[in-house]
Amino acid sequence: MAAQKMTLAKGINAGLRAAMEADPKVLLMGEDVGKLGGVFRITEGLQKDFGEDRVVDTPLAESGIVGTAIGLAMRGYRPVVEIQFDGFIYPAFDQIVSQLAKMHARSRGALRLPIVIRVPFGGGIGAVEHHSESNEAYFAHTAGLRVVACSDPADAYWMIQQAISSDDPVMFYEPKRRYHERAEVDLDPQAGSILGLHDARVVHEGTQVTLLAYGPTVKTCLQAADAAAQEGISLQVVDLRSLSPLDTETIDRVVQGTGRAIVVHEASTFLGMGSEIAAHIQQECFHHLEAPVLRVGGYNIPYPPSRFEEEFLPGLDRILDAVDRSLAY
Amino acid sequence: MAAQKMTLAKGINAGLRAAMEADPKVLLMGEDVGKLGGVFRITEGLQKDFGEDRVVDTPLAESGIVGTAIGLAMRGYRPVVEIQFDGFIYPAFDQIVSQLAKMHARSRGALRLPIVIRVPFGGGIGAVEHHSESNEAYFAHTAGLRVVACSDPADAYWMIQQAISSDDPVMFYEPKRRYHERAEVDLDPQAGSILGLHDARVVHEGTQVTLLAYGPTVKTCLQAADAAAQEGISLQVVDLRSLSPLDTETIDRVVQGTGRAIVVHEASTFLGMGSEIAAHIQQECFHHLEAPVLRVGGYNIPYPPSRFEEEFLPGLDRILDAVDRSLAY
Amino acid sequence: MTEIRDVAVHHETVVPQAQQDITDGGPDMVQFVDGEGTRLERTAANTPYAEIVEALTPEDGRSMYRDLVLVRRLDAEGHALQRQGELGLWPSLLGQEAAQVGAGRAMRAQDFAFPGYREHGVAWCRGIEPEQLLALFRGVDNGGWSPSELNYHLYTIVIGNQMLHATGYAMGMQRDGVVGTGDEDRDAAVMAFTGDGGTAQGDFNESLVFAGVANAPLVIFVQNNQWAISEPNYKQFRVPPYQRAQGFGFPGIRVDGNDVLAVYAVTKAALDNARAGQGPTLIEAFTYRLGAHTTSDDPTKYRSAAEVDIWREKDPIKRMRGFLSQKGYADDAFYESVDREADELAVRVRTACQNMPEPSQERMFDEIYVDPHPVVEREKAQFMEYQAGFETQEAR
Amino acid sequence: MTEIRDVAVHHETVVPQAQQDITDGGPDMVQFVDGEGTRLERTAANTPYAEIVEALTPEDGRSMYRDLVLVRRLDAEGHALQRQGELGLWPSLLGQEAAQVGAGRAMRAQDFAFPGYREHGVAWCRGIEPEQLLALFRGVDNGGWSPSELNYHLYTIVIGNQMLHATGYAMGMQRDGVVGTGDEDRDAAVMAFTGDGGTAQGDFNESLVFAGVANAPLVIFVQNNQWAISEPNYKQFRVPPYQRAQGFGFPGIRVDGNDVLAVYAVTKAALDNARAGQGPTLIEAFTYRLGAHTTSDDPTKYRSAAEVDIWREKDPIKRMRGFLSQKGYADDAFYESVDREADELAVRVRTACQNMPEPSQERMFDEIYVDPHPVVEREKAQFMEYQAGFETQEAR
Ligand SMILES: Cc1ncc(C[n+]2csc(CCOP(=O)(O)OP(=O)(O)O)c2C)c(N)n1
Ligand SMILES: Cc1ncc(C[n+]2csc(CCOP(=O)(O)OP(=O)(O)O)c2C)c(N)n1
Ligand SMILES: [Mg+2]
Ligand SMILES: [Mg+2]
Repeated sequence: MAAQKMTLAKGINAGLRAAMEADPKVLLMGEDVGKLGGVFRITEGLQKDFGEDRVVDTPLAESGIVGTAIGLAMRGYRPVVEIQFDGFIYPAFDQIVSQLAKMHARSRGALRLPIVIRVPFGGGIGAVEHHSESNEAYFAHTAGLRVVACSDPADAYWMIQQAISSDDPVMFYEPKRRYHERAEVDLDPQAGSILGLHDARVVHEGTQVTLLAYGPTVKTCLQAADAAAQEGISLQVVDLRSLSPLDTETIDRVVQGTGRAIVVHEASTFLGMGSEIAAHIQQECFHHLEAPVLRVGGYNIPYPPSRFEEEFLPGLDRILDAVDRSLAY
Repeated sequence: MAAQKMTLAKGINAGLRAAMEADPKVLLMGEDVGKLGGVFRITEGLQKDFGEDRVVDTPLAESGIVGTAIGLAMRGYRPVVEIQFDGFIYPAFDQIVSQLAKMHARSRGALRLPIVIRVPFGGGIGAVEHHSESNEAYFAHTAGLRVVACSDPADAYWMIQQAISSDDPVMFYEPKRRYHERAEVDLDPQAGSILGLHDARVVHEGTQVTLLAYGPTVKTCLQAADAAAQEGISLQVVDLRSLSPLDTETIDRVVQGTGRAIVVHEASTFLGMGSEIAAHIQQECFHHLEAPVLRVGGYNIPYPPSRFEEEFLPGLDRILDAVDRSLAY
Repeated sequence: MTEIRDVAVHHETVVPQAQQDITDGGPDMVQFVDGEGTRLERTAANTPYAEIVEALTPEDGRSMYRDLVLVRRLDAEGHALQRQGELGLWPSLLGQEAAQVGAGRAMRAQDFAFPGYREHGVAWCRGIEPEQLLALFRGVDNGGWSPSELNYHLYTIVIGNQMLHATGYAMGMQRDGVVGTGDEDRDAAVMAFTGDGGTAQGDFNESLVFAGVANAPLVIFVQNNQWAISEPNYKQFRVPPYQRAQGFGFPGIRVDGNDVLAVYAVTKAALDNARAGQGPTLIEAFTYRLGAHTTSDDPTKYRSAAEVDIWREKDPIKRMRGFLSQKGYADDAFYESVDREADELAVRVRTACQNMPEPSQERMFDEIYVDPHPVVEREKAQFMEYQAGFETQEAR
Repeated sequence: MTEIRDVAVHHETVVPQAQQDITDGGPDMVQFVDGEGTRLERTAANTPYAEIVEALTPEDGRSMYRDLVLVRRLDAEGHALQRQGELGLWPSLLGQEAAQVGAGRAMRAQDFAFPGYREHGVAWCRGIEPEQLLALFRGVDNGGWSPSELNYHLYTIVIGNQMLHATGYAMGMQRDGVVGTGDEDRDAAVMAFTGDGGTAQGDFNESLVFAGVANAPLVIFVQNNQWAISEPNYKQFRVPPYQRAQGFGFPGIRVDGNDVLAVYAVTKAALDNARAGQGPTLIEAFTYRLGAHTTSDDPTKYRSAAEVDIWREKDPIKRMRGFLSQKGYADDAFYESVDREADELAVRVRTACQNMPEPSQERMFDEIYVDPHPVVEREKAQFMEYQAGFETQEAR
């Protein structure tokens, strides 16, 4: 199998198709995932090819979707649930936190719930309220779940398949404003570039400050690294990929190298992923740190109307400003 | 009004009564809050005195309780909602996060939702699953909410009244395993000891390491301070009282004094309050820290069956062990 | 020991297929005029409401027609503004004008309405300025009006949430003593709007529980426009929504949502009952979404042109015009004057949209909390300082 | 600009008061024996199920009686063990034995049940060892059995959650091709249990939506024991739960929950329909919680002794014994032998409880995830090291 250029959206679509071909127990469920292919067309063409029993247009009720997915998983299926937009996952919060996360422990290992919940997340698409949220921290704080975020087409293609083959429940975050970005995807399962689902990746080498990001902000950080390079500053960029568990081995190694770290995400910083990462780093790399771990994120306000989102979202300027502050220590 | 000795449960009960007497718009809502007085008897006697319209036994549906409370608040009422146990708040998560937290911003200030959600939280009472959770971090991460936790009868009495008079929504956490502990409560509104709702309090002076706690672990930390004193170690204990916003002024001041901090809570540490506090301290007190901020909390597993909770909950030994580790830096 | 079964995966489709005729509302449906506008005889279904319709004056009829036309034009303008990049999104009400105008006009000033996101026609009847509707879709605000001024709540986008707010608000009215006093100008009720898809949500059903138990003055108004984005009715329920109510202990009524007279009459009756302390009613307005779900949607992916054509024939404006003409209540001069008014409205909406001031960016930090909040204040201060830094740089 | 109204607060009670007679199930209720155990004539309500009852043998009747008595004893022992400090909590099924045994016995091995937390009688019928039920309430485990072994899910404590799991499981059966094949030993269905209070939850209602739409092989079994902790029926719904189903497009049946024959027959018919591909049924078993909600509860705070007395008269065991005696299907020797068996069971349960091994503390870190998880592994290792440190200290 050769490499192929595709969008991130197509990467997930192709990954879902591969998983469905490999295992007849894999089902897709969600609102409008059938004929429409989902509002982002991620499941496009799949109902046509796999039928209505495997690509299920559900009633409009997220608790019902996740709750019935749990029942299907108990019966041996591997449901992949699409939540239409980040802001609509909350009606399912109870099923996710009380049941999905806990069932394996509750049953002392007798039950497994190999369910993937796909969440198109983040802002930057000019949407109305509730359509631009970054709620990954809620689930990362929830023991029993695994939480990952892809940031490019290749990870999209491979990580969704790895998530589906995980026997644990996985929250799968998709950076919706990156859906249409294209890149080469190596379709060869032996490709050396395929990392484990929970491994972080250094996506840009650098020596002075480490930027830690995931999902949509990885690209922003890469742009920041390019811009900084022009000013003679060398930034390292890490795509965390997995939010729970964190790949702390990689994080510790790279931060011990630069001595300076900045976490960049769209979620509000107060108790966002950056707080856990900062708390971890200051503990494990205490003597290596030249400056405190800084956090650049969404402000601590509800996601604002779209005319404000450019300022709300962490952009190049704010990242570079934090880099300056870090270097100033 | 003189001081009076009462339990923490009675403190809340008396505070609710005072608030209801002061303002006819204050309503209590929840499951079994009427004749039964709630499963913890916090609302005991109030329906009898204020009637069924003001102490409302609701249907068994938490989203419905919070959703209708929002409607009542829009109509000018000040509902105080009781969630029967921490683990049963999740069905209301959507209403809390999507609506309660955001309505003031959504309406650009036109609407206020002066709603208090009371959550008996934490473990240590030998309960079955879902009855011992510490989920405050979810709400502290949610912009638009205020989150507080009382730890003794006096705070219980005064903080519940302050929460009710707040025009913002307040998540009010009650340490259920401390409900029956008694202490003196000064009922005089002019009492000098009354702090603002969002102020932290140094509850034990000490010089070597600062313990930061809230709710049920405040007492554990005080015990740790006593035990440490016997070994000649001087621990300072801070009752955070407010989790969102944090009283960072007090935190910074005290930690800059000792140079060593340990956050102690029952919630899982990964993305628990301790992670935000550690991230904050390492940023604001970077040059003052003699040791990394440490965290002692529940393990990163679902709350275990009750025969395990003594080991699961942060106890004296684990706190003192962390003190040793902090001092060893 | 995962619970993988040894049973072979079943390959015939087990998912149910459509059985309902989605173009026929059935005998329970209340209707007063047919597709051409001809006034229908009394039927078992419409008799209870006939008096209300008969009490309407020709002027009422013309005024309803005017609302229908203006609301459609407002909607078309919203759509056009989105296409021209002035709005981020527009959810069109095309085809649902009668359902919304009928419902909106049945309300009194003291009643309160909780819309979804498509209720531009109800907003119009409540007196919301059309340009106020645009702020949300332009991305400058999450709602351009103060809910208490005209007793019209903000749009609610999370499906189902508003149903419980409406129920709670109605419970507040009960406590305020403005239900069942017999004072026409004082007694009040609440209307809650959602769609066919919305009936599946937990919150929707919990609102039926709470409203039923409290006997709240609430009218639940479900616009069954046959589609929830791409999903047809049979993927949301097995029997039509109006039947849901009886299982919660109060009446459910199906009304022809394209017949403004019928919608008005049924809603007025339900509101009168609610205000009088008779408790909740669920109304299902059987209608059709003629356009796309929103401007982001492509309905050709999931439904046939033929189906849309059938429903285009059932156009609510055409029917009302037919009725007025047949009765001699209106003439061409009237219709032309309404069209001119619509043209003026369109210009007004367009101009207002284009002239909408760009909000200042630091406003995003305002009104997050009522009382001061240190985190927000600090972030706002930093933001302003930071912005000022740029401006200084640029000025240099 | 908060929306404080100028309206004076209303002082009469607007909250509705009880209207229903909570001791009479009404004419729709299916019943086969009266309070003394006398076999009733055919009625409109019971006729559809009469054949099922008539097909039962005297041995079936005795076996049902035995189950009722043993389950009651098991429950009493759980209660006593809690009182003696051996269990943290016990939710008693006292009074609900017939509802649970009737339902449990109607299931086939291949069917699957999703209980709440009070379904000790259903557990018994599924073959769960009584001592396995104790682990949860003793705090050593969250369920002492593997759900797939006897097709009985763990207890679910978050009210409503299990209803959706049951619906999904039934949808899985459809996909597995074990519904409507006509093969008696293969066709399967799911039972989902909840209480009267549970019917208010969003999840409960969403399960009706999903099951209706999918035509899933599901029997929803609501034990209406008249109380949800301290809240009576009229605070949870306006019409009884069996009427809820029709609004979602499938049948709802009310059965006398203290009449084991009626419960068995109604449940068997519903399960047969479900397995045959006829879709869901909701059964409301009208019964009464004779004890406290749980051992933590004090019902004297909220209900009268007189009410309890009325229901004690409707005792399900007394009725079944009356029936067997009147028919001559059982004699004193039989009743005595069952009582002896109950005594043995009690001893067995008590001994098993007291002998339950104390779990080793590090087990709390096991089976959190299926695949290795670094955080949990690290914490477990640290925990064990730390514990070992103590032990070393103590050893010294
Ligand atoms: C809780 C929630 N889930 C999903 C969505 C996304 N969504 C927006 S509109 C819609 C369909 C609504 O259909 P219906 O209730 O019939 O109303 P209509 O759009 O037809 O007026 C969906 C799924 C949402 N807004 N809220
Ligand atoms: C979501 C949720 N909210 C609240 C509770 C607390 N609670 C436990 S049992 C109960 C009452 C249940 O009543 P019902 O459904 O009638 O069942 P019963 O106990 O009578 O068998 C409540 C409120 C819970 N377990 N789950
Ligand atoms: Mg619709
Ligand atoms: Mg009950």
